[in-house]
Amino acid sequence: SSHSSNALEPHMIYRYSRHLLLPSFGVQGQENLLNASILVVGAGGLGSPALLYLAACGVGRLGIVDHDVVELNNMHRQIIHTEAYIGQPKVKSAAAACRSINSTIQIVEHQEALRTSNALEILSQYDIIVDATDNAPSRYMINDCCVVLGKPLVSGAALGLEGQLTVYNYNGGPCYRCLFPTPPPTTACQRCADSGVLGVVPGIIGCLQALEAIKIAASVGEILSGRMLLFDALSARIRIVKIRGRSMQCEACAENTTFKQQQFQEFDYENFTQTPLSVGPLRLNLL
Amino acid sequence: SSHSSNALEPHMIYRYSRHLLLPSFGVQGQENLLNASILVVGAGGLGSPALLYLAACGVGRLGIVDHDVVELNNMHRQIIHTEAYIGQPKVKSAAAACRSINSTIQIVEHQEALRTSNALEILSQYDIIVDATDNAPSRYMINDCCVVLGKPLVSGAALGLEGQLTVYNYNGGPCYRCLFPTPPPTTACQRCADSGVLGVVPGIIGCLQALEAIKIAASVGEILSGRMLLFDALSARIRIVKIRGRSMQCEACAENTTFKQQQFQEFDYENFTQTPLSVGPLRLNLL
Amino acid sequence: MQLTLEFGGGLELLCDSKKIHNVNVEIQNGEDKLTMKDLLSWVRTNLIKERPEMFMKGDTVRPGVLVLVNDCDWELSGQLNTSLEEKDVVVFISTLHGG
Amino acid sequence: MQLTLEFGGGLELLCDSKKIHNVNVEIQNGEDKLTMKDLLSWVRTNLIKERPEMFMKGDTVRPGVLVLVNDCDWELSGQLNTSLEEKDVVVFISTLHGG
Ligand SMILES: [Zn+2]
Ligand SMILES: [Zn+2]
Repeated sequence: SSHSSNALEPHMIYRYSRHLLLPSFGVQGQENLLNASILVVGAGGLGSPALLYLAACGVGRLGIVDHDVVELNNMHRQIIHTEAYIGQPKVKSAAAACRSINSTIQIVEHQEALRTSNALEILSQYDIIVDATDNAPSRYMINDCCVVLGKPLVSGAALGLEGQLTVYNYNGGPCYRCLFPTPPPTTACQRCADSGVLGVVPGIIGCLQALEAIKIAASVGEILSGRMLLFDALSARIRIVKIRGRSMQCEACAENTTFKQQQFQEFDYENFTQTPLSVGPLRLNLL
Repeated sequence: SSHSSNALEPHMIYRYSRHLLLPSFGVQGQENLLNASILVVGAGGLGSPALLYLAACGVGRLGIVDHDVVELNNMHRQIIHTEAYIGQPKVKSAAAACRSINSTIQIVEHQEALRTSNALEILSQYDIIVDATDNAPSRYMINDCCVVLGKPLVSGAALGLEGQLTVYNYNGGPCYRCLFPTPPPTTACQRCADSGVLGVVPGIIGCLQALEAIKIAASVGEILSGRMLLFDALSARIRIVKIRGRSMQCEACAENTTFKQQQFQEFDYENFTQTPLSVGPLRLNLL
Repeated sequence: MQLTLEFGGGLELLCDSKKIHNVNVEIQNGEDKLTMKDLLSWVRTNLIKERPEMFMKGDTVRPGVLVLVNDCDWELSGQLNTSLEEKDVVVFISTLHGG
Repeated sequence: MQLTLEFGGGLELLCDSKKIHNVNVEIQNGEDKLTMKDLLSWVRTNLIKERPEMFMKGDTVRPGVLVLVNDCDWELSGQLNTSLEEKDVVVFISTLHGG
């Protein structure tokens, strides 16, 4: 990280007092947060609560990447955006919301689609990456970029009435490609726009993503690495399962891999997954 | 409920399209939500995300009870409030936030402390009650009022790095007093102001409260009744445990109980728990 | 052998939208144990009602499906060679990409 | 008898802030089983380092403490009379009131 260390000023002691009182978090945890930088990719269903809680808790520098604009059909789940921002860039809307709840941290707006051409430059400015995107090629691209740059990746997903969460590339743990070396068939990659999603489900997963990012940034607790949380909203059941470790055959993260910055920049994620990195809003074909 | 039925107007079809697409939710689930009324008691750490997601998802009438004002040391977790509202009533701030994300639902402000003298009148106006308070006497009082009125109660709590969640008085299931007939010693009832709380922990529990309230309102899924969710943020562990059913000895909900509206109004919850129902902000005694 | 099979992440749509299946799988004549390879073929025949290519590819699950035996990734227990025991819980879950 | 004991909701503060305790509890001479009543007295003697009144009241747990044996409320298994078995997991958790 490129920051200088922040000591706790009196207004910060007051703002973060409930954190400072926690024996297992305390002054050191809060100072670590204030000195940390976190990037959230996607200011949608997962990104909304993740960004709000990361801003509120006092992450020193919080980046937001998104190329989309706020639409009315986002509002059922993307609670960071207000109706007044419909038609405006999500990054602008989300940044304004974060600033309104915490004017003392730095918010960085990256109003562009994340691509192999800009990902290295953007991600390299942050300590921790939160994947709050909604499609398979972005998930592979963000994973590979995190592996190449050596950044922990807090990965969440939600669809329908289910959610999933884990932390990749953390402290020798597996990366996304260790688990999913081959992309799924495109017919298995449904988007919220196609299949629907109950709004509060990405809300829960996004909050859990913020928690894991906070724990990594503050250096507290046991990180959800090598484990995956599976959430079923309809039955109110949650499993936390043990997943494989780093794969010696992983094309991205194995020790002897030839996959470096240049290979990353030349990799065609859309062709690999047979899915475009970003899609315009679909027309509704309903009722 | 006293509402007339809402049919889905075109702007609602667009706004809630991601819900309508869900086979296990669909048009019926959304219409049920639009015809439901939910009261959230407490616009603090739990109430913040619960209110935002309940407003976003399209609950027809959403009530907020709170007597407090927004303070800077709330901001690390009470993400519904912006710095601009510091010093103003939480109800006013929360209502404005809910309206800004969904102008099409009815938001009702109850800017007062909930007491035995007003609880029956306020709670009776709603189908479902969400307990997002922060002290033992309120929890007993809200429980008893829900039992007397026959309302399901979605109960969440968070302190330090832990959270708890269950639904009381639902469909023959246990009430709060079935589990806790005798109040704990006051030394065991710590508040966030005394012991601290990691901001995102009530965030996660509050989202889960919104989910259970939505499931009850929409009549979908298996409700977390007779079960309790125990969340440990530091170790990223979640247990969902089986708890006792309704107690035949319960003073509040047993079939032959004499505890009715009049007994409720005369019950002294502060004396019962040896704890005041509401406390002013504590002075910080830190560092 | 009594097993609990669970399908999630959309895979339940391939078996009548039912997520939890309590099943009794017989060990085949001449075999002394039931492996995940046997179970996959049993599931393919007895539970998958449509689009089997969304569940399997070749003799294993399709890319993007996680298999968990008693809450543990089957990569850790020998994948197709994992031996199953009475009352084991096997979860098949498709990875999600939405947000 | 090998047991896993877990303390939560603040009760861990009574035993060195350690939440999970893997313990070996001997069945007393003359007894043929270990009950929750025996375990409580063992915990009181061996694990609780301070403020025992925050853990017990009389011969049971204090009001506001939930006891779970293998993720199930001990009210459903006979409370103090619950018999424990090898490798059981017993959770003691204090109810929270904060928000
Ligand atoms: Zn890898
Ligand atoms: Zn009761």
